[in-house]
Amino acid sequence: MDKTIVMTKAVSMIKSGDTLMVGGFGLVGCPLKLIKGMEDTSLKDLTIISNNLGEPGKGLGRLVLQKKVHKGIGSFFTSNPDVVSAYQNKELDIDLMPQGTLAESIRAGGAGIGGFYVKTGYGTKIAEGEEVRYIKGEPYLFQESIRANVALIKAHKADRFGNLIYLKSARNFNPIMATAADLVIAEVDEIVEVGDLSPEEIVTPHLFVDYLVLAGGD
Amino acid sequence: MDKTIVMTKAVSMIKSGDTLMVGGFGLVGCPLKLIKGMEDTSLKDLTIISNNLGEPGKGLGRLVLQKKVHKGIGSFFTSNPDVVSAYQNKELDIDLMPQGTLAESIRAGGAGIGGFYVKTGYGTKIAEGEEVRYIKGEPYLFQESIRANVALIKAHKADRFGNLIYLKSARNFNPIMATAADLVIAEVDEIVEVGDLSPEEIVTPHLFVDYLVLAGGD
Amino acid sequence: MNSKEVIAARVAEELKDGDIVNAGIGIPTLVPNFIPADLDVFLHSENGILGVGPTPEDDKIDENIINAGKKPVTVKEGASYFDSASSFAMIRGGHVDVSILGALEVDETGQISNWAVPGKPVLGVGGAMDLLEGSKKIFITITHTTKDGQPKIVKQNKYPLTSLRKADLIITDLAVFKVTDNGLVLSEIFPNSSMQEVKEKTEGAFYIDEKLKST
Amino acid sequence: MNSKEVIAARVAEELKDGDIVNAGIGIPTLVPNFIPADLDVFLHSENGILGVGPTPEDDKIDENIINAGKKPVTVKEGASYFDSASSFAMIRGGHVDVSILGALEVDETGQISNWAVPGKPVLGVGGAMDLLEGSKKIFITITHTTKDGQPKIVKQNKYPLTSLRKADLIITDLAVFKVTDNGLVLSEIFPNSSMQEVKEKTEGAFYIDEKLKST
Repeated sequence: MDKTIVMTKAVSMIKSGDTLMVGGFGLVGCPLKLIKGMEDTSLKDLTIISNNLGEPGKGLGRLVLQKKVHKGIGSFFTSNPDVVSAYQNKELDIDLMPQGTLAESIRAGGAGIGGFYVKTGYGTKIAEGEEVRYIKGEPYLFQESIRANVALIKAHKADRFGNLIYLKSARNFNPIMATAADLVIAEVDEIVEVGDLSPEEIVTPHLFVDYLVLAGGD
Repeated sequence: MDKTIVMTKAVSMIKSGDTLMVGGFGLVGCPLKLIKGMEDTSLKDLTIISNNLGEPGKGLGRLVLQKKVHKGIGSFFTSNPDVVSAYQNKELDIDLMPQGTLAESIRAGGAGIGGFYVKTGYGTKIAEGEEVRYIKGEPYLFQESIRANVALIKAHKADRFGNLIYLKSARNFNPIMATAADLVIAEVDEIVEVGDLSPEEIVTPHLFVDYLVLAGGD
Repeated sequence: MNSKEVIAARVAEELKDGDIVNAGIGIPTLVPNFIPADLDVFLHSENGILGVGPTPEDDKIDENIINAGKKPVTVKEGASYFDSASSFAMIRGGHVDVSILGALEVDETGQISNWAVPGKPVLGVGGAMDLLEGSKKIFITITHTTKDGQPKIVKQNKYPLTSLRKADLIITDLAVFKVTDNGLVLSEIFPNSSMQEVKEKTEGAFYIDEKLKST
Repeated sequence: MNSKEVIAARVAEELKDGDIVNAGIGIPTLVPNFIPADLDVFLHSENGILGVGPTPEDDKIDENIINAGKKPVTVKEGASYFDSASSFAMIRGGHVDVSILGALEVDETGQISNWAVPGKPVLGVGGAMDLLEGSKKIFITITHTTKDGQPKIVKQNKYPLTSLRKADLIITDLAVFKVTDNGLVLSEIFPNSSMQEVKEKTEGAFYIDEKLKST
């Protein structure tokens, strides 16, 4: 079993209208090769679940400029002025979540949890219209779990089964997104032999990963 | 900062009436030295949250025989006949949960999640009287998160800050229990220098751990 | 092969390259012995292993590597260890392709009971409910009758259900049943048995596959 | 020291050996520079680091080690990396001792606003709400007034609240306020300021600590 494919094949599995999870915190840990592969294609109407939508002209920011993104679901879009403009021009919908609630709802989506309760945001503007429940006397907000059609993630090393390890703070949203999509494609710096990754250090076991694309490959 | 203490000091921090989480799957990954330290003390009326309650005359099974355990919360107690007898003699209360729901409710307790919804058990006898909610058209059961006064866990190596790594399948419930108690005491095989554990391989970061006890020490 | 091995060997035929498989205690533990060597089939154990290998020789036992039945096992190259919450996240989240489970009873709709016996204290549920709820496919392995000859495939279960989720395939020492929306379909009779024996020893109603009728 | 450094130095005095500290963007990023070397204080960054070290020299930047402000940082011995769900589990679960945050405004009950400005599109919330909700203690660092001289400690916030949770301590370039159940208590005036200045530049009501009255 070898899950390695070329980038063009990976991109061909994404369809217009899909909801995509894209790993990374800013550009760190972001699958930049896969994103580049989506540029200048006919893909459109994408919903992107990602902490940010890249930076001006970089990463997911390029897909926003190409008007491929219909909606962004994430926690912090202010750092990319192109996203702010697209939102103001009504070219882009935005669904804003506290970063911890975003992360937890992705984990829940991958873990068969239908929804959960957090205190974060209770009593603030983002809780308007949201369901409140008291648990052990404290107020919590309900949050449904989220899933995507495709997760595009970035890892450091993989073996050909698809076991993954990450590099430093580039780990961020990648391991949880790997669990929460129908199709999971991991862009990796290096593919090593099965057995080279220690069973104790593997962060994402291979059952979560469908395909591997080499960041420096075709 | 050095979190290492002797076993007797660790045990002195546990009080009668406390709710304890105890790591392990059967005896594997179970903090046997800390349990041994609790034997023949005046401790009583303990509520134990653990997947099992040891084996006959072994691990938590000894505390059951000494009638120190008022209630067991876990998923599989059938393998210890002493637990079955104590339950039938009404010396021991039992709260039974599916293993995944047990694990998730502990993780939730450590993660600031008030409660969550799982499908597991819906429509079965264990769901009688439980709250059902439909999410995206599917039925789920509500489960509150759980926490404890004290977590007694077993890890393989620690550094003196309290960073932990585990050994093979002895990991099991230990990393999640480390997050979900007011006081966390880790029994470890070895204490290494700070810096000896790679930042990528640390499974339990030190902020979760209050004290360390050497499995082979005083 | 004894009757348990017949069952295990037949289940193994259903597995495909790349499958993630959780095999419960009892007959299911025998299944890995019959998986062809050229297939990459990965065994998941709910106490926190993906990539379980064969049972070790007595002098090679590592006490820190056990399966969900608390028996010593080994791990294969490419295996990984994880905590219990992560392990059940895999199961509930739909990341396990097949769970192979034993059962006390299966009813004629394919619902199973395998965790509690009425009148006896119920002190164990373990991972069975999670596996039934979350796995993509459920294969049930049972001897066709109990030790005292009572059918295990029944009209209605006497024992409490493990889940409303139905099995996909039931494999006994006599026959194979597919579970469909309309009920059980007998799809295969083993050479050591006959249509008459299967009919006699099965209480629950079942259809007979067209192919089987013509033979 | 400039006024931001005055604030950062004063916050650092509040930290204790072993503290787990999350320091937000702006003034809070300066705090680590003032932590005494003999204290083990561990900096948590919500993108997945415990044990953040100083900013690297330009030629030593590792692009894969950034803080939550997306600035390059280093890690100290004993540091660890983890995913975003684990990181916010630490925050919401009460495992962070202190969060040091900036604010647009603080009201006289100690509630803060630091994420949204009315009339402008609100496109970022980040980790601020989680940190406010989950940290054991909240220290707010602000310049006492805005650039155009308006008080930041106000009767009632114009901007949307970040949480109903109140801060524990407010440290400005002029003074320190403790937040109590009865409201703000002015506990310290810096040498560069005076009671009169603090009174003039603070809109929200506050009590004056007994010790300060007697000096």
